[in-house]
Amino acid sequence: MSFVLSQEQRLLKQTAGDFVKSRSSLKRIRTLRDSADATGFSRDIWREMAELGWVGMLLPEDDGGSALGYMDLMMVMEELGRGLMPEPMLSTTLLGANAVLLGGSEAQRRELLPAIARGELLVALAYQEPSGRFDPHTVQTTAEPSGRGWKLRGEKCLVLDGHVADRILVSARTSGSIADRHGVTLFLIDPREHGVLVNRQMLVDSRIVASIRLSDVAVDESAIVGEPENGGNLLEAILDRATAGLCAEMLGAMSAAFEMTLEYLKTRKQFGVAIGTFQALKHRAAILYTEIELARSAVMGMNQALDEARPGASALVSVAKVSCSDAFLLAANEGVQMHGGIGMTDEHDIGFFLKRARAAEMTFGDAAWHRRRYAELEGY
Amino acid sequence: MSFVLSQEQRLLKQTAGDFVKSRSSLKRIRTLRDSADATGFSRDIWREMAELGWVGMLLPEDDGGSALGYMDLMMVMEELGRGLMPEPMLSTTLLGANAVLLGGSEAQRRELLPAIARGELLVALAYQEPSGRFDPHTVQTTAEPSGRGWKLRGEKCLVLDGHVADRILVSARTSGSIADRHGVTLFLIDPREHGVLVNRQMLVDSRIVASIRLSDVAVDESAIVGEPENGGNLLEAILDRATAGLCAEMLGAMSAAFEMTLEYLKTRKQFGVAIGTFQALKHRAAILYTEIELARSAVMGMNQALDEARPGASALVSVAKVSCSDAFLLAANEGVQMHGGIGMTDEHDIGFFLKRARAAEMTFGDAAWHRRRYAELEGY
Amino acid sequence: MREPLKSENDLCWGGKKREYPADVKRWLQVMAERGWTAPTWPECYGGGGLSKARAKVLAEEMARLGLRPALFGVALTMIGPLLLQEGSEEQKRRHIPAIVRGERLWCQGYSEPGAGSDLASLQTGAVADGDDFILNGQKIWTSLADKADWMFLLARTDPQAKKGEGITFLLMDMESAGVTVRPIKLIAGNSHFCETFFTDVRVPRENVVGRINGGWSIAKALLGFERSAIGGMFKKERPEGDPLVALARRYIDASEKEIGDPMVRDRITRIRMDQKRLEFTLARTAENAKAGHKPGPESSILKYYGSELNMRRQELIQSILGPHALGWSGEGVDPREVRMTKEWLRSRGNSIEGGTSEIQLNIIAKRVLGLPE
Amino acid sequence: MREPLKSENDLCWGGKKREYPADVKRWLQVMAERGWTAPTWPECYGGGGLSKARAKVLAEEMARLGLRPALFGVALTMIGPLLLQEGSEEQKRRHIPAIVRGERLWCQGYSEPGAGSDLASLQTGAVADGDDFILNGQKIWTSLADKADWMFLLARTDPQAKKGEGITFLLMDMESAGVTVRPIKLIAGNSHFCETFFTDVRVPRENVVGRINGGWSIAKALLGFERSAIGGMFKKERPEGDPLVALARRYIDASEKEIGDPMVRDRITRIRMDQKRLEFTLARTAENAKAGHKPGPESSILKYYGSELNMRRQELIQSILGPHALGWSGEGVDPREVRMTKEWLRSRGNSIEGGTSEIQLNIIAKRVLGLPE
Repeated sequence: MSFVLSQEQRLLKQTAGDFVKSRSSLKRIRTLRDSADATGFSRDIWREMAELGWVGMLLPEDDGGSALGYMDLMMVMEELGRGLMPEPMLSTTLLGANAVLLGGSEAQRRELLPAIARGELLVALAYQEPSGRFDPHTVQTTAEPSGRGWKLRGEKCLVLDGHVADRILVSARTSGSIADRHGVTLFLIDPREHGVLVNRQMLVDSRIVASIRLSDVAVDESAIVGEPENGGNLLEAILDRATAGLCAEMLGAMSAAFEMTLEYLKTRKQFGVAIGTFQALKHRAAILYTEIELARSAVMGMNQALDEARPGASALVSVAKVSCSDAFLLAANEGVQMHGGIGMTDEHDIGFFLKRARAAEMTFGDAAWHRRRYAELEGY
Repeated sequence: MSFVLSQEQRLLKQTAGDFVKSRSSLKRIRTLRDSADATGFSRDIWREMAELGWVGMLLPEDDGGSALGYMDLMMVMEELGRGLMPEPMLSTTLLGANAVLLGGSEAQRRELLPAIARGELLVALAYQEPSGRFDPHTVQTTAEPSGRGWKLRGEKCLVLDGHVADRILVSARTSGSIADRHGVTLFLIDPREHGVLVNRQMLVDSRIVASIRLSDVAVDESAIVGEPENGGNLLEAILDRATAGLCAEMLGAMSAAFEMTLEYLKTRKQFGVAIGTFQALKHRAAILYTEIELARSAVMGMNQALDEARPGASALVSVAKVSCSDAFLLAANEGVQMHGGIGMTDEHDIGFFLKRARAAEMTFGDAAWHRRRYAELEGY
Repeated sequence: MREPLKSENDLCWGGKKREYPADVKRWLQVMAERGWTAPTWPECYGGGGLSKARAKVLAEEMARLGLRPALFGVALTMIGPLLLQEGSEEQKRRHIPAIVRGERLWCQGYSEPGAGSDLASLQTGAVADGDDFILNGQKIWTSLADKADWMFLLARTDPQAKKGEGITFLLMDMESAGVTVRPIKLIAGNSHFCETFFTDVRVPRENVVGRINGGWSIAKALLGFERSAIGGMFKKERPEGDPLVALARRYIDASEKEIGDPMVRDRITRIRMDQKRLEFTLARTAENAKAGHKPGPESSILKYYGSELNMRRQELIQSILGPHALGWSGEGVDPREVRMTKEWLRSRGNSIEGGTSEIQLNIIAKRVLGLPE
Repeated sequence: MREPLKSENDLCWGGKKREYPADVKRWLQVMAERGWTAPTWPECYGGGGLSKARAKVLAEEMARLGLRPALFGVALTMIGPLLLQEGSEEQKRRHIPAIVRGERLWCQGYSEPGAGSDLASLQTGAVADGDDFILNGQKIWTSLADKADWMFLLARTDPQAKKGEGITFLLMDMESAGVTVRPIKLIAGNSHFCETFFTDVRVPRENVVGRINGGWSIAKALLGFERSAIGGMFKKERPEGDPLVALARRYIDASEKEIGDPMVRDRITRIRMDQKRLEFTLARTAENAKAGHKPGPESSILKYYGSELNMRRQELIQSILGPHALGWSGEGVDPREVRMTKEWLRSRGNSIEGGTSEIQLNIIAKRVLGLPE
């Protein structure tokens, strides 16, 4: 009975919800933005999340994790999404830890995973490049053999939490031409290495990323994560999993935006009655509810497939990402519209959801990109 | 002041409206369908339309016409569309007469156009082929030189009024390969010719077309209409003009469907009140009204461009056809939905509009085809 | 009985007025003897008496063997379950065993010409007269009424009462004097729908289900069965591959690679993804029900979305067919194409029958979202 | 004055509180001397006194020479025309010449925090006291209030009256004691919108336009001016080629042929076609007006559709930008991209300001289609 939450899952959701409510608020998110906080999130909260077992939740117990699955992760990510929490789950737990888990050597796992799970090590993944839009296989950054190691050269952009990461995974081309699937290798670098220039940028939703310039960064053989030349496939596996986490986060955020709007429909009066009595708005709210419920089903279906390692899981990741992108944007747009003028002011919180909806849509491939990918995966 | 109707145009519209009301009704349309009438329209009404000057309205006075333009034609076609009149304006006035007008030799014009204008000669255009979908340049029918003339061989489909036409214009390939723009020539044939097999079919909207098989049909040089090999361009010019007429017809039909629905919204009671008081339906009606008014503007803009022979006219034909296809289907779908169960019965007239909306959409290129064509014409 | 069904006409709806092929009748008899036409119904009324778990095993076993169900229809999905829940002992004894044996085809007399989505405003009246009610009025959309042996219907028994009240739920023998049935032709052509007229039809009091004037609550109980049945319609297993992709290859380009028209390819993807989301939602609803959570009014999203999705699918099929969607009759017109065009026309009714999409949205807004009236 | 305008900041809104570059001031003075800042207004109030036909020639001539208008703002488009139509002789003499000379920047005090689309329920009150009204309350969305010299506003002067009545239309000097202005920050960043607070502000009775308690009809007259002004916003000549196509070439593929992404190409086509239809509809409305047909409430489709279309355009631009739409601040973030993202955010207000899309649809349904309340 995989669409029915287990007792443990309901408890986990409850815990996560309580945690978000007690440790954070939209006011905190606003303050992080307005104070131009250098970190962009709270290291204290991150440590607590690690103590609660969430940072390493996907990792085997041997690696310091709790060996849970994506349906379990959904319980946490959804609640974090409700609170628009910017703590580095996507970068460290979903991209970084997964890269090491799926591709890392025994030594790399032992060195990195327990530290990640303890919340002591932040890891980012630098795979996007300015000319590649969403395609992880468009890699112009090069790695050339040099002595007993490699020299990396190139530019990466939109590296989530790249400004604070202790280690950065970089995709680089070791053979083939620009958009080839084959010939990409992942390297783990220390950003303090000579030749690494990390440049902090704030996105529309006030999350922080880095653009990174690599100027002949020297690494040795042990920096390679996963099979050399076959990093393209590893990247896809990592991104599928990270997208699953992002979708759950989006689901939480759209639900919060919808509830905020629903509350407004029930309380805001116009022409002497609550605006929620207007049938046109009712129908639009009902359609929005339908879209959110369908998105929830898509996320659950995807998580099952990932947890059971089913062959069609990648296609279901695309179904979920499209559902969540469209439904979140709809929830945010309808949210602003139904709030009227006040919804357009920076003072009101609904705008935060609109901005997050756009940024989340553009993370790990937008809806159009995932529809095309789905058709390719399904062979038509 | 080209978007404002002239006194003459308003009068013409009035006359056409009165004519349709007095000579026809949706009951007549139903009877033509249910009696499986062999002709599919009324020859008496057609003669009257010729006497009113409508059949030859686009032709110069020398050719027996009234030398009017497309904005004038709109007045008539719109009213015919309101009554879903199946008389052969599209085939004879818009396709046939235009082919001779734009491409015909002096002799062909003198022989054919006055007879057309008098309502004595029906002309059809056979340009579509089973494998070509909407593309007029996909021509597999061949014309091979044979003695002092040509031999035609091939298959044509969806020939509007081909079952009653006295002459049929046929596009045939005289050089090049299947979808080449160049190498197509138009021939005028008599369907009683040896080797012509005309097969009558009824469409979803109960209009009649023919599929035509040409088995070594022998014609002589004088059968060629327009410049040999350059029939592709002539075809496009003909089809642009015929599409203009069709759009005006669609505009009339969608307006009639909308008014029927609006009337129902005002009179039909549910839960003790007129269903037109429900705001969700109100908003949908207002959106539908907006779409119809925008379609009307698109049709008027196109007609001006055709009347002034402006260079961008073809692109505007595509704008109008897309507008009318989408708005007519929306009007028909919303019409059925808002009528509820009764709208699904054959007994009710709204279904006739739904069927006509589909058939008209699929005539001279559907919305998707015209959007692609527009982008090509506009060079992006 | 292992051949795949080709159309609704291959289904066995039971009843006395229709003839079925010998193998269909034999299969019905074999199954009915074990009560397996209604596997979970109590044995004392002729049902299979199986637990839900065992019934599921039976269904899976039949599916594995490619065996088709022996009997279909509202008798099994609606009036049977309703009578088992709300009927008198007498009614159960009289009707349930006959339903299990497929001897009675039932039809539903709900909608009226003046009351489509607005059930409470119905006009058909039943006046008490001794041990009978005398029924006058008219029903519409009575599916299969021309083949039916019995009808269940709503009639107004107290014209003074407020709209939702004064309504009684009745069972009526279609052989009763004064019943006339007229089949309805739809825009897509002939249909199983009928109009049914009542002129001084006598219905014995013992055929009232529930209380006199208490029909509204019975009707609501029944609506729940109907909604879940309609939602189920849209879950179709397609082991033979996606017919949309197959159609696009047939009508747009025959290559086995990327479909040549990227707009069509995208629309196919949208439909497929939405179908997937709907299937997951159906599974979620079903599993939650199994886990003991009552299916709430959020099951309305199934009816609403299922209808809209099928309509979009039919629109897309028309676009894929292009000019080939136009034929209706005459030599050379491909009957498969005509069938698809008729399916499109028929689909326009999806968002009307079984509660319009507008009603579904009203229900979601009110009962799920709690928006004020 | 022949350089193309780059942003709203280049426009001259006039007024005493803002400084403008010397050439802008000089151009304003030259034009105002001839009354050509308001070419069709009567000469006796300082206007140009031109007929509509001659004013058109002037506008065309200026456009041909690439000259920008010398003055912009609601003074010219709204309060000026309103006062000429409804104001007292005294009010005309006092305000019109000053408007023509660009000496007074006006702002509009309509919306209130509790009354967005619902003008009739406003709370700001004005109590008669001798020759004055004493004003208390709050306005929101008072565009440029922080730069304005005068405000026109609606205030409730009879709290007992029914909602639409008991409202008075007032002109108020922004220098009056008790007026406080606070700029509003929007989701896209800083804006020209403000909140304005009134604490015992004295407004002389002579500043009432129309009757006391008769402000509703004045407000309606004004709404007409506003709606046509907003409709006009969306007609943009783009001689330099379609920016959507240019963006697609920059961000998706640089070829000069077919845009590589067929989905984007199709969405561009939809926007372009819809823009064309809207432009034709604007021309139709304008020509019908010229021909003496009064612009009816169907002009609401301009506001409604213009807003929705611009919002769709901005969504498409975001899709074309893709990941490049994400940057907000920091080194290496392209300010042109940030500007486009802010324009998208700003566009979400199009369907809210100047009467929400919902209100526009209500108006069409009621006044054009005659659907019952």
